[in-house]
Amino acid sequence: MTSDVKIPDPLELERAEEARLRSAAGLAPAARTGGEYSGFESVGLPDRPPETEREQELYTLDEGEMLVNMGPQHPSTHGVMRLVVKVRGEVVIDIDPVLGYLHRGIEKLCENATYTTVMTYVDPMDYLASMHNEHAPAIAFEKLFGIKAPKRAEYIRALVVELNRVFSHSLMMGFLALDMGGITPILYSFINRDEVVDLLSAISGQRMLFNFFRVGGVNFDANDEFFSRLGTWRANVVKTIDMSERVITDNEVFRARTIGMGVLSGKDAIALGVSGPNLRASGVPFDVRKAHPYSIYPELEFEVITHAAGDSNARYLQRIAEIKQSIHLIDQIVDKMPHGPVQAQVPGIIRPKPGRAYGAVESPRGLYSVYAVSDGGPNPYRFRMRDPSFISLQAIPKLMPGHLIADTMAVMASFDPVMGGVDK
Amino acid sequence: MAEQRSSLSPQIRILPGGEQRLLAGISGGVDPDSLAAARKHRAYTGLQRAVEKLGPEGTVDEIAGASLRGRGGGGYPAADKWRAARATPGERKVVVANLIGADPTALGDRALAEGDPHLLLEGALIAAFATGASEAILAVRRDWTLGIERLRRAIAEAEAAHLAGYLVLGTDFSCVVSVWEGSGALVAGEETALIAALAGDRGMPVIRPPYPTERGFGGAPTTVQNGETLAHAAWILRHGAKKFTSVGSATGRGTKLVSIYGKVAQSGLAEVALGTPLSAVLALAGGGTGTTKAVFVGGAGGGALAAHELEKPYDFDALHSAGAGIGLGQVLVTDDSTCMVDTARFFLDYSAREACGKAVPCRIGTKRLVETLDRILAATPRPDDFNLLRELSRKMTDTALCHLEARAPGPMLSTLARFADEYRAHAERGVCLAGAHHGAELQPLLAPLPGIESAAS
Amino acid sequence: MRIPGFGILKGLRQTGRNYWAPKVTLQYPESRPTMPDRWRGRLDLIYDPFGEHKCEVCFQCAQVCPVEAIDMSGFDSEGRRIRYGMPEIYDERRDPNAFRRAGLAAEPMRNAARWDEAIDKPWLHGLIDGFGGRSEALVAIFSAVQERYGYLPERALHQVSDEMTIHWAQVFGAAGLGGFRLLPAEGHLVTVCDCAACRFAGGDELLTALSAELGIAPGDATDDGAWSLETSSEVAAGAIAPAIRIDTMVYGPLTVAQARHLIDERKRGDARASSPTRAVAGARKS
Amino acid sequence: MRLLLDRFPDLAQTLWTDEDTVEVRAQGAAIPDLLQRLRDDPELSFWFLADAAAVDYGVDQHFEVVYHLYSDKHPAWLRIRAHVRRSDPHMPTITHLWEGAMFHEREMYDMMGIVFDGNRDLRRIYMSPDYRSFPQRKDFLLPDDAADSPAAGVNPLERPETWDLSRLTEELAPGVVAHVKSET
Amino acid sequence: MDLGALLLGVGRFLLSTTLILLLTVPTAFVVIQMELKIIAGSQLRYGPNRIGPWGMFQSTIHGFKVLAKEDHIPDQADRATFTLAPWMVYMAAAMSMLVIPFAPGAIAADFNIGIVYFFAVLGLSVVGLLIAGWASYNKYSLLGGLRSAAQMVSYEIPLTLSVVGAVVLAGTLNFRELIEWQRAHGWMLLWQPVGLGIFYIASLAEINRTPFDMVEADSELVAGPFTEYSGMRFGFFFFAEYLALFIMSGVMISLFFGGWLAPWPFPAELGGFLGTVYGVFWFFIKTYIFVAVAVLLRATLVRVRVDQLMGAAWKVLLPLAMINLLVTAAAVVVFNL
Repeated sequence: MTSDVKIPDPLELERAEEARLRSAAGLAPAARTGGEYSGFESVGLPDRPPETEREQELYTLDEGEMLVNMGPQHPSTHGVMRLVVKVRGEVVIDIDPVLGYLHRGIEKLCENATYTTVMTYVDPMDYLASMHNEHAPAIAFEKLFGIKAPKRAEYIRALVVELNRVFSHSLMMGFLALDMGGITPILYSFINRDEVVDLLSAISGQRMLFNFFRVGGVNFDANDEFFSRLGTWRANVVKTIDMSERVITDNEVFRARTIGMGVLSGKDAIALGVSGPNLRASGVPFDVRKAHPYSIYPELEFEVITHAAGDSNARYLQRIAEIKQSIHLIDQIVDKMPHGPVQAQVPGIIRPKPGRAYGAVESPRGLYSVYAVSDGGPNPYRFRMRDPSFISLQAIPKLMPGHLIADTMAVMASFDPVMGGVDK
Repeated sequence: MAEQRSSLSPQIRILPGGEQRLLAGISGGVDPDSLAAARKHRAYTGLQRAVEKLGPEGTVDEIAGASLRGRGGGGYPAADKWRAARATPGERKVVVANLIGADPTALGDRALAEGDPHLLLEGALIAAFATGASEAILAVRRDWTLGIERLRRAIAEAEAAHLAGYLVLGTDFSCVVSVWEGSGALVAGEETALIAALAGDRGMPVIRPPYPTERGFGGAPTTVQNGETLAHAAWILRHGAKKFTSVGSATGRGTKLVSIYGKVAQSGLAEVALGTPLSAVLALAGGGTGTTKAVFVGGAGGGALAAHELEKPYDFDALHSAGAGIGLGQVLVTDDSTCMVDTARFFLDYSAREACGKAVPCRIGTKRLVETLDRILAATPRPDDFNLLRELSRKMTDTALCHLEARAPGPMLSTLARFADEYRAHAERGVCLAGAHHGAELQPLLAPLPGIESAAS
Repeated sequence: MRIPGFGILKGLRQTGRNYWAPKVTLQYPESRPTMPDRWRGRLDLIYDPFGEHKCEVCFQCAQVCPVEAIDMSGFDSEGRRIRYGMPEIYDERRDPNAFRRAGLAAEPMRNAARWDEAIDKPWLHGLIDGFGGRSEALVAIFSAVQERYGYLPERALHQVSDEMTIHWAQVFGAAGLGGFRLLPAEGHLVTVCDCAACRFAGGDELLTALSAELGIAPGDATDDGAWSLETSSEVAAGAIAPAIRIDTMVYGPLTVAQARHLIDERKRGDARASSPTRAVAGARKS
Repeated sequence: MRLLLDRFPDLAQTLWTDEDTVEVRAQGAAIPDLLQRLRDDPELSFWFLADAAAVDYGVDQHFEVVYHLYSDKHPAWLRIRAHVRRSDPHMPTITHLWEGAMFHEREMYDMMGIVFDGNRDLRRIYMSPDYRSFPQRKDFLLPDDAADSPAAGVNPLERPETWDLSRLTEELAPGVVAHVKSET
Repeated sequence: MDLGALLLGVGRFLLSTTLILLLTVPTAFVVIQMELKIIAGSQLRYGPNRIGPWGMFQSTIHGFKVLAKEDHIPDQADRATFTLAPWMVYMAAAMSMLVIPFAPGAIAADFNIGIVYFFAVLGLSVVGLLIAGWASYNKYSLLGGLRSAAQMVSYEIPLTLSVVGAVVLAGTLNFRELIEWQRAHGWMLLWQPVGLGIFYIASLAEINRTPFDMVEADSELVAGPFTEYSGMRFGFFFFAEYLALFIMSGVMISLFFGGWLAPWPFPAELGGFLGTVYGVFWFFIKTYIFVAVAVLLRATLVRVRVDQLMGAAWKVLLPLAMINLLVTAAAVVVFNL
């Protein structure tokens, strides 16, 4: 009674498609290999010959060494990342991060989204600094269209970005302590974070993925409910930060665990492309807000803070100093906030003239920049995002050899990577 | 002629008089079950003439010459529809005879199905031949069991006599005819809803570019034609277009089967030439008992005409301009004792209950209109109720998905226009001028209501 | 000035003091957080300004849902069952959970046994095969099933939906809109015609008289389940208005007295279970 | 900007600038020593490699690798665009200048298939090791693109424009195994 | 030997052991409850307040929940040792409870070598952890087991040495006599402050409490030797850990803070039943104070790294304990206490 029009299985389809593509490009048909190596507690040698020198070096185990898999579902925070650690006893010999577990292909997605909807795609990238994620594309697109956001919109952008930096840094303090066993500071940082997030939801309507920036301005104006909540928050933010600082900063055990741990020299930091607080903690005074001023930062008065030591403790102190600096910035912004419109006149479907633009922003984890290429169509032709934690993750394999397993977590936490951004 | 013991089902009573054409066979006592009896009434001569002499183009021209308009309520010229269906390429075309009998009070189609099945069958075959269809479906209402039996027997006989099925009359034209038992919902009478119901889906109308003639049942170009229209087509080909046009007005040629009921001496079915004044139509049913106050023409999708307008001709455009419509030929006669507001509420409630629910203004609009009328009847109206009535009706007609929704507010609007005092009496004083309700007399609760005077068209 | 123990003590003092500090937790179920008014995380389809439920149970979403995830029934604000053309007669089945979903106390199921009645599956399978599984034949299949059971049992509909691989919502819609009964009528079903013709020929007096006689409102059944009363325009009385239909026999035109006589006769007939009744040719033989 | 001109006369014709970026185009092979001189020259001192991105200019067009550099002596970003042929996408590596460029190059290899000669560890970074095609190329076809997938997306009976005669019979319900219409 | 005394002794022994065993689990519940509440308080939140008034039964429910959980044994695990390990750890804690001097009359087993017996039995739990680590056939458990063995062994020596100082002063190994000595000469705290410091740090390390809980450090070893355990087996480990905290605090206050002595000497001689009750009361007050301090430590401090842990034990605590012993011995000889 029923003829069987079979719906083919998509996986077969992809393979057939690939075979067609390869034969078209004249390449040999793909060699089918077994599933990629997995397994939780110990990782054997991968079933295929190592392709590069680095793999060669990593997977040759001499006596006494063991490969331990700090696998994707490891209890340490920062999202889904896997570290293949070559260990002899407790001492770490070599580390190779394996990424891609949280890869959603946001850049490809943005290529067929219109310029306005790109804002919603970039939010979940670095989910602890969504405002920064939106700020960079906003700058890049405004360069492409040649639109200037009105003054008040720029001030609101700076205000919201600094608030986001405060709660992101306070979370870093919590995660660092949590990874080393201290369970109280994480609670205090979340208290601070929730207050700031309530604040941001008062202005943007959302608590985490704000979708607040628009090309040529901002979505909403700052109403008085936002300013009243800002006032109450401003009153006791310093108190909560000091409270959590008092618990661990001078704590001898904490200092013993962090001082001299994961020392990154300024020269190495530059070579590795590390940026943001991690770079400034190694003594290099590079802050995009000062180095390549954007938005209204030229009008605000602040100086770049650096710490010479370059170890985990220095990175921790750097973040605390930056929180205080951001609070100082917020005060200035609120004082100088002009009146006026918050959204420039922008046509519905935006079709910029073909061209390229590069928007860079100082996010809590470093230089977060967007390189947008437009071909005149409604959606960006190429949307490249440089995530700071993705690049600064390369420092871990350089720093860890010689330390103990317990320290890998501590140093990782001090770099404060967010896997959403790393895997894009 | 005396009212013979015809073999139709009891619900149908043929009123004598008027322009007897389609009913001639039926009232003339022709035995519906035998092909031979039908042949004496020149059955299938029309089909022969079309197939052998005129050819498809010629048939369509003949129908166009007779300027036959659709009898399903829309009044769309049949020839144009056939020409459109013919023009659409497609190796499988379908003709659907709409005998759903959406409004139970309209008896025309049922009389034809039970009285003269061959006439209907011939009409369907002619339409199929004209539009190049290879399949004809007679969609009949499930309740008319007698009609279904007779139609099926007629098809069997016709196929035996090579008048239907394969290689009709020796030519290469073949058309398989089948009877499909459809549901009895009002909305199923609408052409695209009928197509959806045929496909086994929920009978709901569909947005109308593309028209069924381009893409209808199963994707094939489909001509949905009311049963009576096909009967007229067959009659035209049997007796010639000139004879057909001898009767009827400039805008509407030929006759229309009219079911007259309500406050009349003898309710039943009559065949009336288009253009005859309403008073003459009523006379056929022995005139109204008591003084007729209003005549509701066109059932739930029609409208009301006051007593003084009875001289208006019973014709498509004339009634439409007066806010009513022919519909399926229903004529309801009311007298002084019927309350206009209550009747309007009844028709609206009927439309509300039968709405398919697809178009939001129709689904919710009819409900809100009924509620508003309830409030008026209960003498507790909201200040802007009358504006709401007009506003909502205009929205429904403007955004109508199917003509049922477009005309649903008809009865209410026409009664509001013609019997505004009854509405005001109900709304302000809660008293029924027609004395139908014995609600207590209320002192005027509210200030005189705005908006009653500005009568809608 | 780094005294070794001092840092730890400072930390302890802080956590110790926090023990007595006012707590931050919000006892969620009891006290709700105050969301900023620009908060976009709230769904408010439910009520329109007049307090009436916005959803009109038009079942559109259920029909179009590819995985048939949506199931609904509803009563409007006056407690009447909602049937706007889209006769999703869930509620007609007095299905207890439909009542509950509509926020009403679930009435005891009338003839609950029959609602979930087992059906003769092979017979139905043969019937479906007979029609070649074409969805055009859906209405014919339904009328055959109604012929046999007096209504469309739920299992029959499910079997039709499975065997003809048509969406359940589509099958249910076609059944509902086709004027079929989805609920078994108890005992003798008296249908009073309320089409335009009957109404103006005295249909409503007939209705009031009959409901008085049987003691039930239209749409209900008598307590002993012998009679149920209903109004429908399907009876299509036409010339014999005003008419009523008892089970499958149509009687008309009737005056109130004749109607009452018919009912008594039928009651006595049941008592003797053998009386010949004056059957008027008409609707399908029972 | 002036300084740049006199240092590298050959790049003169490809110079382009807007309010905060200086753009220069160069050949793929010349990139390593160009960057080397840019970084080590005391006046220029472009010491920070901000970004290295790959752009695919179309199925029959070429690739392009774009480097962004920053120097505290010049306020503007310096953008260097290197042209790469699509037939054999090869580029010399710059990991010897900046170790940080390793992940950039691995991502470009993984996404676009540009091979960096001399890179110690050119493996896929996001995709699984045995993945063969390169996702961010313009001609990368996702098998479940609605337009091309076998079920051709969802064609409910409702959308008339999809009532294609030959296929309607299968389209009664998406994903439902079709049944052949009887040949009436 | 007259039969009566013998029977009386055996009866008394049976009674006291069952009493102690019955006492262990509730004390574990109380300690867990305290931990939940205090840590919550220090983190500015309420802690469990749903089950029972102020959430008091939360820990009891925990206990029964663990009982209900499925008891899974990994198939490659060595079944015999796998089941033996938790029993051993729990027994170590329970047996050491026998010798704790709750009150003058209420000591389960009044050995005259009480202290030595206590430390010997406590060492037993190290073996338990080691076996658990090896038996569960999981690389992390092995690592955890080795770590805990290294840690406890290296801290047992300073622990015992710090006590020897007190014993030398009091001249007895019996808890009751030691407390009697403290009644006469004032709390040992005044005589042996350094000993107390060493003892406290070493005791925290011995029972794997916060600064030294390297054994089941979450971020690296997931749960150390307990990773593969579930159901009631894990329950034994879980209760043993909290019971050990209670016992350690109990021993510490009896050695250094005068067991059941009230801080003020006024009811000099209060024999009989009232004296016992009074003693038990003070014993529990002091013990729970120290339990609270240990929990607060857990809330505040960060975990110490393994090598720092070992380094502290061998390089700092051991020499300090030696010097303290030397000084006490010299003081005893010189002042002929």
